[in-house]
Amino acid sequence: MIHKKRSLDGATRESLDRATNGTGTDGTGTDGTGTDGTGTAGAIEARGIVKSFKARGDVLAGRTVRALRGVDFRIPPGGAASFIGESGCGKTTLGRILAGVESFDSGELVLGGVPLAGLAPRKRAPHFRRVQLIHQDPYSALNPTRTVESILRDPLALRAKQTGQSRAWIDGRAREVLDLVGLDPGYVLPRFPHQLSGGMRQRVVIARALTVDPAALVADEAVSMIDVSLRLGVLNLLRELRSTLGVSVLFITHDVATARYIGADGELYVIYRGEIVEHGPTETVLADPVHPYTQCLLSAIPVLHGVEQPGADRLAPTEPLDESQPEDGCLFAARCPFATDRCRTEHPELGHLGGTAHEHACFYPQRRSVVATPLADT
Amino acid sequence: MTAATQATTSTAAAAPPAVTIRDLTIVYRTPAGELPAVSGVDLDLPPGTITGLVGESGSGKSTLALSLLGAVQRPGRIAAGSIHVDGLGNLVELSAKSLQEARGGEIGYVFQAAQNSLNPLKTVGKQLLDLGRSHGVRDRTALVRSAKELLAGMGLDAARVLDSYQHELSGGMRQRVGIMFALVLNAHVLVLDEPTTALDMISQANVLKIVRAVHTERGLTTLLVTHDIGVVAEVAERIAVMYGGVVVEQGETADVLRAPKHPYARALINAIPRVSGDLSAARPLPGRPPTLGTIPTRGCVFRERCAVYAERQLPACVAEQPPLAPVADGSGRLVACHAVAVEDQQATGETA
Amino acid sequence: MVTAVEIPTGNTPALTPARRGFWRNLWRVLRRKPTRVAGAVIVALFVVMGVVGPFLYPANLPTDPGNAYAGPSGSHLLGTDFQGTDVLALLVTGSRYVLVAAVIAAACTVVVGTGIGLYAGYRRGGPDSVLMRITDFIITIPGLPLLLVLSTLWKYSNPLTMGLVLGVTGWGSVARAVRSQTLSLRERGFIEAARGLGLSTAHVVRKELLPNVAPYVAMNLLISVTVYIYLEVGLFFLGVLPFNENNWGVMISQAVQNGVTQTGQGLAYLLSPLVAILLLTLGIVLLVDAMDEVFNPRLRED
Amino acid sequence: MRNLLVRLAGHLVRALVMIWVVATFTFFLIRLMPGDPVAAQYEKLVQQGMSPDAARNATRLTYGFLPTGSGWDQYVHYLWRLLHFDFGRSTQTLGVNASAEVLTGAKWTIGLVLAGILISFALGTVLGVIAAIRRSSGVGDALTITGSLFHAIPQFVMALVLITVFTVIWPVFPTDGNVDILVDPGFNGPYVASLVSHASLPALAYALSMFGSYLLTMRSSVISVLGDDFVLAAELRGLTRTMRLRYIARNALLPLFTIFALTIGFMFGGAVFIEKAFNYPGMGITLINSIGHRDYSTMNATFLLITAAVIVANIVADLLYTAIDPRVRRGGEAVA
Repeated sequence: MIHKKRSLDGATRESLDRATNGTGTDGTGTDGTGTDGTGTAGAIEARGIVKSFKARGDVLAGRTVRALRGVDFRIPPGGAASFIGESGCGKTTLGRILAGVESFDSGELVLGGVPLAGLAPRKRAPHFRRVQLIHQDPYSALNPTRTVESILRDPLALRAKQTGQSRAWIDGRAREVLDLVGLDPGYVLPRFPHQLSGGMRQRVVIARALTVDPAALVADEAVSMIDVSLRLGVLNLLRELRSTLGVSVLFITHDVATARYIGADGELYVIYRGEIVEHGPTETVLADPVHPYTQCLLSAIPVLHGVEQPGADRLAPTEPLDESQPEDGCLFAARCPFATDRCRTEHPELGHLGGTAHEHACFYPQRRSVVATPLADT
Repeated sequence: MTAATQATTSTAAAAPPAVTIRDLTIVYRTPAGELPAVSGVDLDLPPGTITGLVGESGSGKSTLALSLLGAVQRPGRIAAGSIHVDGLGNLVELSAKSLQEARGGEIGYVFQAAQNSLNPLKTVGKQLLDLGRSHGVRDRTALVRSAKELLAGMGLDAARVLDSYQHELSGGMRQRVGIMFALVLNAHVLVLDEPTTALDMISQANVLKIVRAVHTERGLTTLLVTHDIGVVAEVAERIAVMYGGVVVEQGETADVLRAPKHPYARALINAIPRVSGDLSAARPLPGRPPTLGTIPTRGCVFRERCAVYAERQLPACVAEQPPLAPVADGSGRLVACHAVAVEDQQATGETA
Repeated sequence: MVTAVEIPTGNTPALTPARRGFWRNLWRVLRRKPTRVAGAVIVALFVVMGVVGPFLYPANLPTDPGNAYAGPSGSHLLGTDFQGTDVLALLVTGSRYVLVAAVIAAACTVVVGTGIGLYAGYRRGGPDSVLMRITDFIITIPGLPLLLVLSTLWKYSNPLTMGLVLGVTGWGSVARAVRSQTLSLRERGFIEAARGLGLSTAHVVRKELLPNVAPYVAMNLLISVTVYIYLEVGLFFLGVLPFNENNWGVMISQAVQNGVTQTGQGLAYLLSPLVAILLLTLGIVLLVDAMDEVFNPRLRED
Repeated sequence: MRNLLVRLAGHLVRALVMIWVVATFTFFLIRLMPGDPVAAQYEKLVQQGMSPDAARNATRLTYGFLPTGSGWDQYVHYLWRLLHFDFGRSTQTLGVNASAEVLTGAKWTIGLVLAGILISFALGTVLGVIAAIRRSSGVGDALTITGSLFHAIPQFVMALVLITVFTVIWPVFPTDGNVDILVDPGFNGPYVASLVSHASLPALAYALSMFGSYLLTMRSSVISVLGDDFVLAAELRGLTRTMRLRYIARNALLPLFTIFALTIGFMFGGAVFIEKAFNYPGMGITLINSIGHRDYSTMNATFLLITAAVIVANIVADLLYTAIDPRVRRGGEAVA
C-alpha cells in the first residue's frame, strides 16, 4: 500500500508532475486527457469565441444580447491571466464557457492541446473537467445538506473507480486536498458548509476543484463575497497553488487590484461588450494603458488618499454601460471622451503596440497615467 | 465621553457636531440572551463633512446606521446611550410620531444599490406622492418639481423616471432614485448604507461623484457606511473603523490611512491589494471576524486576532475593552487600544 | 508547514453521517418539543390499530338490534350503531382500509410527483414543457368529481385500487412544487460544480438535488396521507360507492343515512369516526413540524 | 396591454385543449362502462320493435351519443353536439335536457360558493395580516393555530359538526334543502328569509373550511414581504404606518391570486360534500344523483361544466394577476 503513509510534499510533487507533463507516474493521474506530450498540456487557447443569448421575457421581440464577439487568447500551463471589465461585459460568460458550463456559438477552444470544436459533447467533458470553475458565491457553491467529507468524496470516488484505487486512497486524498488549501481536515471534514466562514467555504470549493487534478482554475469574482480581512488569504492560496501545483489561474473580476495581486506576472485582458480591447503583461497595462476604456476603468478605482496619489491623467467617470448603444464603429465610441468620427464608423481591430506584447484596439492609442501611485514618504 | 467631544471640536472648527452619539449600546435578543451588536459607541458627525464608517460583517456598522434613524429592527433595541441630532434633540427619546417625521424629513437614508428599496407595484412618482402625504406636504407640485430637479441634477430623464416602476430601472438608476427620495424633503443628515456594494467600478465612481456633489451642494452631514476602505478614502474626510460592535479608531481619513494606530485598522489597511506599488506589502489578517454570538464579552474585542497582543500579551487586553481615547500626538485621532495608550504614556513620560 | 499525514486504514470513518444518524436525529428532533412526541405517539397508535386491530375482532361483527343507538357505556365504550354493533369494534376494524389506501395513495403521489418534478426541472426544455402540461392538466381537473365519475367504472373495492386511483389523480401539485424547487436549485453553484467534476446525472439527482427537496417531500408525504383520508372517507360518505368492507367513511355515511343528524340519536356513532379522523390529522400535523428540522442540517444544529 | 392579449390568447387555446381532452375522456369512459349503456338502450329499443333508425335517433337524443356506426363517427358526432351545448337528455328527470338539469344546480352552487369564498377570503386575509404582524405574540400564535386547525378539518366533517350543533343540539337553522317549499317563490320577505336561512349553514361551512388556508397563505406571504427591503426602506423614508401597511398588504396579496384560483376550483369540486351534507340541490347533488341513477348525460354535462368553471377561474385569476403586477404587465422579466 503505497498510499498508506505519504508526505504532503510527495503528493504535491506528484500533482505538479502530472500537471506539467500530463503523465501520471503511479496510475493516479491517468485519466487519458491532456497527455499529448508536446508541452502544451494545461494550456488554454481560445480562438474567436462567439456567444449570444436570447434576451428573456419578451418572446415576440426576441432581442439577442451578444455576450462574446470573437475572443482570442492563450494561457500557458501554470500561467495567470486576469480578465477585467464592468458587469455585463461578457467576462463571466467567458469563464463559464472555459469550464464547459456554457456552450459557445462559434470559434475554437483548445484545452491541453486538444481542439474541442470537432468533438462530440460527450468527448468534450473530460477535457472541460481539467478546467474548474470557482464561483463568486461560496455560500451556494456547496450543497447545504452534505458534510465537507461527503462533498469531497464523490469526485474522488469517481476517480478511484476509474483508476482502481482503494477506499484508503479516497480518504487520504480528501485530507491532502484540504491540506493544500490550508484547512485542518480534522476540523473541516465532519462539518456542514453553514458551519464554516466564507473564506473557509471558498477554500473547500477550491479543494473540491483540486480533487480532479485540474490544469486550470477559473475564479470568477472569487473573493467579492468574502469579508475584507479574509480575502487576501484566499488570494494567496490561489497564488500558492500556481507555484506548487502548476495550476494556471484565470481570474475574472471587476476589481483591478485583486486581479493584479493574483497575476502580476501574468497577462491582463480588458473586455468590453464581448471584445478584448486591450491586452498585455499585467504590470505594463496597468502602468501604461493605451485604450481609453482601460483608462476609464482604471480611473474609477478609488484612490487611498493619504497613502496614494491619483494618476496625473485620471479621467472623470464615464456613463454606465448601455447595451443599446451603436455597434457600427468602435463599441466604446459613444462613451469615449476621445472619440472621433472615425471611431463611430470604423471598427478598430486588436493590434500590437509598436512590436511589443502589448495589444490594443484603438485608433488613437495614447499612454495616460491614470492609476494611483504610492506616496513617496510611506 | 468628554474627551471625544473635545477631540472633534478641535478639528472641526467651532461648529458643534450635527450628530452626536454617546455611549450607544444596541442589543439583539437571541436564544442565548441579549447580545450587544454595538457597545458603548461614541461618534460625532461634524456638520458639512462626510464620515466613512468602515467595518466587516458583524462589526455593527449597519445597526449603528439604522439607529441614526431610530429604526433598529426587532429583535434589536437601543439599550443605552443617546443620539443627538442637530434640530431634533435626542432621537432615543423621541416619540414614534416625531421619529416618523424625522425619517426622510430631517435624516435621509440610502439603501444598498442591489437592494430593492422601492415598492415594486407603484411607480416612482406615486411613491413620491406617498412620501409627501406621509410628511404632510401640502404643495405637491413643488415636491414633484424638486424631485425632478434632483433627478436631472444626477443626469436622469426625470419625467421618465417618475413614470417608471422599479423593475424598469437599472442598478445605478435605482441608486440615484434612492438618493432623490432621501433628499427631496431637504434632509440635512444623509446616511448611505453600502451605497456601492455590488456595483462595478465605473458605476461606483459615478455614484460616489454624485454623493460628493449633492453633499457639497446642500451642505449635508453625511455618514457613509461600507466595508470598502477605498470608497471611504475616495470621498470621506473622516473615517471611523468598527470591529465587534466597537469603534476602534477614528480620525481624518488621510491620517488614518497613512498611519493607522489601532492594530485592526492597520491590519485591515494592509490586507488590501493595491493597483500599484509593492505587492508583497499586503499581509493577510489571521482568524475571522466575530459574529454576534462570538464577540468576546470581556477584554478587547480584537484580542484573538491581534498581532500586538500575540507579541506583548498585555494583561489589560484580557481584562477590559479599552476606551476610545485621543492619542497624544495632538492630531485629534481617537484610538481604542491598550498598547497605544501605554506607548503614549511612555512617550509623554520620556519627554516630560 | 509540511507534516506527514497519517492515513487511517482499516476503519470506516463517518462516511455518510446524514444517513446513519437519521433515526437518531429524528428522535432528537422529536424530543425537542412535547407536541412532536405527542404527534408521534398518536400516529403510532393509529398504525398499531390498523395493523393489529382487525385481528382482535371476528370477521362478522355481532349485531344486537335491541340495543341500537346506545350511548357510551361499560360494555360499549363508544356506544352502538343502528344495528346494535359496537362502535369501537367498527372503528378499529374499519381503520385498516382507510389507512392502507391513504398510505398507498400518498406514496404514489410522492414517488410520481417527485420523480416527474425532478426530471422536468433538471432536464428543462422539451420534456419539461410536455410534463408540465400534463401536470397542469392533472391539477386543473377537479379531483373529487373525477373520482366520482370514475366510481361508475371502478369499484374501489379494496384499499389497493382505492389508493392507486387517488394517487394517480393527485400527484400534480407535488410535481409542480418539486419542479420549481429543482429549477431554483439548478441555479445554485453546487449543481454546476458537480457536473463540472464529471459526476453523473444520476448522482446529481440522487445526492445533490434529492436531499434538498427531501424536507418538502417528507412533509408532503405526511400531509397527503391526511388529505387522502378525507377524500376516501368523503367518497364513502357521499354514498355512491358500493361497500363490502367496513370503514370509517361507511360508518359516517350510515349514520347520516339513518338520521343521526336529524334525530340526534346515537351521536357517539357519528362522532367517533369524525374524531378519529381529526385525531389522526392532529397527530400528523404535529409530526410535520419536526420534518423540516430532521432534514435541514442548518436547523438541526443549535 | 399586448402582453395581456397574448396571455389571454394562450389561455384560451389551452382551455379549449383541456376541455377537449376531458370531453374525450368522458366519451371513452361512458363507452367503456360495463354493459355500455348507450348500446344497451339501443338494443332494448330495437327489441321493443322500433326500427333501427328510429332507435338510433331516440338513443342519440337521450345520450347525445350515436349507438352505432364506427367509433370515429360516434366520437365526431359527440364532439359536434358538445359544441352546441347538447349533452343529451336527463334520464332521471324525464323530458329535461341534461344541460338544463345541470344549470338548475349550478345556480345554487355558484351562489353558495361565491358567498363562501367572499367570507373566507375577507376573513382569512385580514386575520392573516394580523397573524403575520403579531407573529411573535400570543395573538399571532392563536390565530395561526386556529388557521391550521380549520384548514385541517375536512369539509364534510365541518358540515356534519355544524349540522349537529345548529340543527340538533341548538336547532336554529333548517336542516336541509335550499328553500322552504311552503313559501311562495318570488322576491318577497319570507322567501328571501327562507333562502338566506337555508344558505347560511352551508355557506358558513364553506367559509370555515376555507379561511384557514387563506389565513396561513396570507400570513406567510406577509412575513415574506415584511422581509423585503422596500418595507424597511419605506420605514426609513418616514412613511406612515398606514401607508406602509397598505404597501405590505398589496404586495402580499399578489401570490394569493394563484391560491384563489385553486380554491375556487377546489370549492366547485368540493361542493359535493357540503351539498350532500345539507342536501342542498346544487351541482354536487346533481352529480351524485346522476351517478346514482346512472344518468350519464347529466353526469357528463356536470363534470364538463365543473371542469370548465375551474379552468375559467384559473384564467380570471391569472389575468387579474397580470393586470395588478406591473412586472408582468409592463415588459420586464415575467414573474412565473
